[in-house]
Amino acid sequence: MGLLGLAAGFCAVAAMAAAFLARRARVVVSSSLGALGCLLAGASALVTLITGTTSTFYTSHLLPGAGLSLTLDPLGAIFILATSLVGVAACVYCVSYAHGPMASRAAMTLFMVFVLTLLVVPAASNVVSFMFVWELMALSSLLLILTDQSRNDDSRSAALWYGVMTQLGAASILLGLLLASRGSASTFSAISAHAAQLSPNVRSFAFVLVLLGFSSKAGAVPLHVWLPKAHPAAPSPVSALMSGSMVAMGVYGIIRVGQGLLHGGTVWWWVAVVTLGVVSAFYGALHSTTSTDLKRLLAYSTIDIQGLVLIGVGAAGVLGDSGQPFIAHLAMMAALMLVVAHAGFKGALFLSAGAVERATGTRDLDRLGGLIHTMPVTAFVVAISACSIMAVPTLSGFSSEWLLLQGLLHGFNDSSTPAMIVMLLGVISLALTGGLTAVAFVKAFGIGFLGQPRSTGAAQAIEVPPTMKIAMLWLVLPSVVLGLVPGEFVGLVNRAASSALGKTSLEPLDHGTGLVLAQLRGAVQPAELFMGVVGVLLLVSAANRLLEQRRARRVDAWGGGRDVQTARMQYTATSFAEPLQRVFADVLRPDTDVEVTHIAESRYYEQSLMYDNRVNDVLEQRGYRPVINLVLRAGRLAQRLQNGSIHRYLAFGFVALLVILVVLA
Amino acid sequence: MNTTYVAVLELAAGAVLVSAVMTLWRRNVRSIISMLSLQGIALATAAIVLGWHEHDVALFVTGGLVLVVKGLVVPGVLRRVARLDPRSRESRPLVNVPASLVIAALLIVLSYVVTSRITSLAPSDATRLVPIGVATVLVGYFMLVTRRRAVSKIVGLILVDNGIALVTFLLTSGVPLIVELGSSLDVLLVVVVLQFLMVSMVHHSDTEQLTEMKALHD
Amino acid sequence: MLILAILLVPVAMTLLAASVSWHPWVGWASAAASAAVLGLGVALCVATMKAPEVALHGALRADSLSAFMVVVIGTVSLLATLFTPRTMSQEMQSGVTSARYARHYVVLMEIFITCMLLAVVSANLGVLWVSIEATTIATTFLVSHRRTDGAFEASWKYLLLCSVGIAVAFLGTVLIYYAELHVGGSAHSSSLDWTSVMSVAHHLNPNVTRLAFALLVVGYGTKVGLVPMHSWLPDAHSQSPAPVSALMSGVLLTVAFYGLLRFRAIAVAALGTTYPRTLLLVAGILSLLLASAMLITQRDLKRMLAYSSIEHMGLLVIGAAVGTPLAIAAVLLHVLGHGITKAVLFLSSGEIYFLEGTTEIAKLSSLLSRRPVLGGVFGFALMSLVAFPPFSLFVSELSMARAEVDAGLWWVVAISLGCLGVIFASLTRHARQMLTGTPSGTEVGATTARSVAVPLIGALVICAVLGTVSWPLQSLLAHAAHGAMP
Amino acid sequence: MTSPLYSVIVTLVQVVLAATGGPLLIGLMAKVKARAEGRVGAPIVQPLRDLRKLMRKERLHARHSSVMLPLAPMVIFAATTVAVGISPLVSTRPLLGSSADIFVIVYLLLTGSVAAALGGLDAGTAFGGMGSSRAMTIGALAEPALLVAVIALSIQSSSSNLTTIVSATLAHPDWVFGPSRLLALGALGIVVIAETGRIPVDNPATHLELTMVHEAMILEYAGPELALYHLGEAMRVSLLFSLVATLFFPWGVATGHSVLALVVGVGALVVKTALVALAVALIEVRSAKLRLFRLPELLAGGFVLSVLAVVTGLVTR
Repeated sequence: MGLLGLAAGFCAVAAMAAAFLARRARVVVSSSLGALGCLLAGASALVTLITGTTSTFYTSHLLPGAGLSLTLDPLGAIFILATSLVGVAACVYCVSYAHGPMASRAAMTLFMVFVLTLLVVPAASNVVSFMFVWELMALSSLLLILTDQSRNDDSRSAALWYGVMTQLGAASILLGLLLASRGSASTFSAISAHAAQLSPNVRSFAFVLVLLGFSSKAGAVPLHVWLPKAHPAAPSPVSALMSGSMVAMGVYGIIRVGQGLLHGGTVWWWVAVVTLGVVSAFYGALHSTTSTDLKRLLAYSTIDIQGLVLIGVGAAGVLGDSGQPFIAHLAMMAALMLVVAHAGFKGALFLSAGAVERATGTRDLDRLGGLIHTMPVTAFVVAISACSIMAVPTLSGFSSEWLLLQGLLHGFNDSSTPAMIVMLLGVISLALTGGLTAVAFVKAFGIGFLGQPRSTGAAQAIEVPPTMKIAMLWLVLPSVVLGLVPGEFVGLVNRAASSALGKTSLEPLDHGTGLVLAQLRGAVQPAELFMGVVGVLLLVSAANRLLEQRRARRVDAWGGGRDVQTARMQYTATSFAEPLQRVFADVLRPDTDVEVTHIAESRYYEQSLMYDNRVNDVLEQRGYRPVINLVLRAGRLAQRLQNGSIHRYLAFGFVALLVILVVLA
Repeated sequence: MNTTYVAVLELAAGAVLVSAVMTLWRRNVRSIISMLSLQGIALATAAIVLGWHEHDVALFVTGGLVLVVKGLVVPGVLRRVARLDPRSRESRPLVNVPASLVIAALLIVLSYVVTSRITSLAPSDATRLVPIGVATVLVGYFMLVTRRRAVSKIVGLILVDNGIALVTFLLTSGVPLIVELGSSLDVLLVVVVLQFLMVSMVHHSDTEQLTEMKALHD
Repeated sequence: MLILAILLVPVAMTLLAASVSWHPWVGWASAAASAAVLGLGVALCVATMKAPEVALHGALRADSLSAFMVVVIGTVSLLATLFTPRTMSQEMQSGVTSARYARHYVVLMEIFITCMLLAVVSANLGVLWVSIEATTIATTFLVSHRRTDGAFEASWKYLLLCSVGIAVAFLGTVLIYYAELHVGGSAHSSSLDWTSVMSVAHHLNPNVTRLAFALLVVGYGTKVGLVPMHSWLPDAHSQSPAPVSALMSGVLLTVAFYGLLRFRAIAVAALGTTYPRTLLLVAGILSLLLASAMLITQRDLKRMLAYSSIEHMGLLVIGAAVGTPLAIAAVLLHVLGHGITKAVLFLSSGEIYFLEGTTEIAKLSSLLSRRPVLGGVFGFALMSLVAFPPFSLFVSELSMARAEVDAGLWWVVAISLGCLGVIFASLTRHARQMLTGTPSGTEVGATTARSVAVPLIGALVICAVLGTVSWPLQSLLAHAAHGAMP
Repeated sequence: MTSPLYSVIVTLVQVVLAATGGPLLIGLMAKVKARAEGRVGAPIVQPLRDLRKLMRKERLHARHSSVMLPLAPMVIFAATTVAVGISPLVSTRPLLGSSADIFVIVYLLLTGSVAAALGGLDAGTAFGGMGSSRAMTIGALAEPALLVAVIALSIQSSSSNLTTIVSATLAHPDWVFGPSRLLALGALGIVVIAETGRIPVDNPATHLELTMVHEAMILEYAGPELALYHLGEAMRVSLLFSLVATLFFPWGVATGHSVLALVVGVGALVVKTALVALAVALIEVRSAKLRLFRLPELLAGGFVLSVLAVVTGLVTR
């Protein structure tokens, strides 16, 4: 706790520094202080995870009404760990990245506040403290989205969507928490102790409310609409934090309230969570395959991965409820591991997207290409992280998805119907999203970094400065380490899962370097696999050396008989995804316009042809727009009430008086 | 003597209500103001009679005050205002006169029903008449709502105030003097300010748009 | 003694302003007077923590609740009067005002402040009524200060609607007096004194009290701006000069609310909680609903702020309806937070009006890039208004919601949160229009006068401190809340 | 024989078998197809000869290609080799047998596909992109069927470890002809055809622009890299065929440490895999290539089969 306090202090000082220092010093000083703060927070989280202790801090002098109450337990610690991983990178990245609006006083201050709140949210342990930091987190990220509004109108609209969704979510969470804390003190421990006395209906209602709010933050479909708008609009370090850390806070909330405060409740809660997860995973994966904006693709992929996390959390809930604590534990561990892994690779990817944007001036994959030659480090980071997200073995994505698959597979041992349905749904969506994710990230890397540059911006790209490289490479670390020796972290994740589920004695995984299921048959030793693969690779290259000493000769690519090969002939991101878009046209509902201009002389010859293909979020178009229009119409109707006539105004009061008199009479 | 007191009190209270209803009936703003003056005098009478009966000097003084303010000054001010408005007729009220009278009758019934529970706390000759006061309030409010002319609105406001004053006298023989003074002064001030506003508006915006002010709306 | 001093300061200032012709130092003097009131108010808070203060043989009486209200009035009026010199010079510059009307303005402002102070420190419920009615008259002139068609129309509506409303409140007061006279079936002496009424409140005739409280809610509710008696509010707030709007929205409404709070205690003692709660809940929820509906497609900045005031009054009334000590403490904190925030918003909107020449939302844009400080202040104040932390409205709204849920009124919280959601969406949409975007021309960020920036930023900082640090206010609020309990 | 040494030998045997048997399998299928169509066809060892020929050729890289181009075949080869090495094809005791998780195999194969697709995109040509796009689309659609079918297999033995599944199947022969297994076999059959790029999903012999999938991706490869690519693909084919054979008909897989069992295992594997290849070749002969946009129907069919396999597996458990 002390360490975390120190970390928070560092971040607060960083915010102060950002607010009061001059422009040049501001960025460097506040970023490095922020990075230090994140490192300290990470250390405190690690200590907590290693020792498994819980420490608390309370003062009544802050936060009128309830006092500031913080509790650092392993569950919170693992989320703090994820945040600190991304936080360090984002802060270091900022040193060179921040220029223009991002380097402004307000933006840097808000950025530091954002980091601070992200670190504190998982530790807040009464309703007021939690909502306070939660809302502060929302506010700072909301304003950060607006940082770079000079470029286009997107960020303004994104901020509005984000703001409204997050506030409605917060309202829902607040009501849920208040219902749960009814009749007890507002500290989480009191709520937890008191929860059994609440009627089941109240508990369920509270959970549903909380779930609505948190799943919106976690980007669960259909409450995700803000996410693909907000992530691209924010500056890259912010989007890295939003995607890697803030979105995970939604999951944290669901676990904390559902498991910690309300003790698991009933099966259908978790069936609902899994359903949200399944829908999100599929919808997110599908949209990420068709997105051509690099950050939008990453945003949808965030929805996808959070969906998988929710499946893990939900499966844990279902299994825990039906008497399979051991496997529930496994599923929870998988979900938590995936959270940390996601923080790593998605943070790295967002930072790389920022690097690409900085170097080329665009995020549109259709205008990128060939960056592997000019930006090798960035390409390396993207390659590793993309492989990790695709669950290529011996990377972190694989370790966590393997755990999740094991959890689901052994979940079939449970013969209750909801459990079976949940496991089946989970497996199916994992299977469906696996392939789609691969398409999305092959596209992102293959179109963006391989081939020839598709625009002058991409052709003239230069690699980013060293601090940004360091930041991105730092985030490759979790992907590699968690992938190669996941067993080393089993103990930590296990403690977090124990504190999440309230069961301390279960250890579903053996200690070691690999993942070995205890009591169940199943194991994977990524380090050994990796050595095998590397061994073969070394053998092959050695054989290559033996076979031929000369370097490969460069020749023109085969152009199907044409002499000239131009960059425009390459497949674009849009065309790459076109087959899948066609296959899933019923879900995606793409908008396609073809506009043909004929030459004046003859209708049979075309002068130009415009092909416009957009994939809009169909849920936004068909689900949200009508509601928004309804509200606007209600607003216009209401305006007729105040038409300026004093007769009418007087009549309002008169009628009110008469109604009261009649009621009283 | 007691019967005389009751008779006079009833007469005065009745006059208050009748004049209120008459304001609804009349269209000419001048005669409406005359009704108002009559009502002020009736109200003062009621106060003085009550004060005399209860041997309450404060009420006696209040009665005198009411006579001056509501019987003379306020109508006088209003007459001046009405002169600003050449077409001083309530020609097209929002609710027409017959309907207004019917509604007034309903309001009177309502006030009887509502006040019955109140007067039962301390039944007396005076409190018996409280419904009349409440009815005056409601009729005044109704006038305020349905009459278009600015002067009529002010008259409506004063009717409400007179009704309340009548209730005050009948129920409690008047609230503490300072409050009573304050409230009378307030009414006077309100009327004066309203008159000032009307004058300003008429001078300011030439077009005489007092009846339909709809510039400010959503 | 303190109470008298508090009243004498603005009275003296009134006389001073009336006796000299306009000069900016008169404005500064009036700011100093407000500061003095604030200081004395703080002293009064400290003094009343032990026992209520009494002056003029019991005619004036201040408990913690009154003292707290004095502090609120002092704070907001300090903010508002700090802008007097600037507003007057701007208006004279643009020919809206002459020195004569500037003098009127200061005098009326001081009368206005005096009346509000009197309302909260008077022991007598009748005097409370008289002084609130007097504020109406004073502010009528302030609303019409600009002497435009709109200003006259607004003040006409304001005066008419409020007078009739407040008249109804007088009827209610009279009924309370009547009930007090006849406690226990026999007549005894009565004074309309708040403490004496409270001492017999349990024995008041329920029928009379029921009707009286209803009339009081309608009456004072008009002044508070509760739906459906709210109609004067958007007009008056949008037409008056910015400092006047700030004072009206920031404290005038809550002074009337203070009256309701006092009467609620009486009603609860006489009738139990259900009846007053129902009545207040209906008014509060109606206010919230209407405010949220009206904000959706609002076109004018100041009207937007006015409707937001209706919203916040709705929240206060709902909090009062719950009436637990926690709720009342939160309500009081909300009164202060809302007062400061709304003052900042109105004052900066006045500045915006002066600089941009309009308060129409559609015609304002990219304020943040063109006037970073002013736009930033406005933006943050809006964030405070929609109850984002660290501003105090967050904590107070949250505590109110907690109290409401604890009282079993979770459905009320649900409705209010829904309305707040709509309001948030509307306000951010309007804010997006006004604040963000890129300037069309080659305008560079204009600096904002220090005399504008410093008080406003200071006020926001205070608001943030109030929302994060509980030390100075917590016990005072608890004590004051106790004063508003039956 | 000591256990670690035995495991090393098993793995080596399997890798060598796949490396030589893979191309032979391709040759065999070509031969069968030729014979069925009434042609003589190339000798079965032709693919091996092709490899030898390619090995001697010069290395050529397209102008805009990057390190990805030579890396892709290496990754495909390495991933497939590891997958072959750890799977219990000949014996239940290969190296890293505990990691021979069915999901590991699936994701190793996925790694190969990803590498292939990236290799196709690297040169920046229209054909490469087209091939990658189509291959990834087919892969994305086949993946669900594959994973779910694999899970259907794992449910019965409560483990996704291949060795466990094989041993458990040996212990419960009745599982083999259970409805769940048969449905899973159907699903896996479709997936294997899709993953190995056979008709009706892809025609390995075509170079027609409109229909190429796999061939479009490797257009820019030449010389030793193409050889390695072909070798990796061939091993992939042999791995998939022999996995199907082993999982659905595990008899013959050595469970002990004896050399004899190992020899029997090798023999059984060769026969079983050849039979699978025969079956695939016959299917190829009997069917026409589907249009790309008809493929989802086929693969969805496979997916449904696999889900049914899971459900029946759960119901009949």
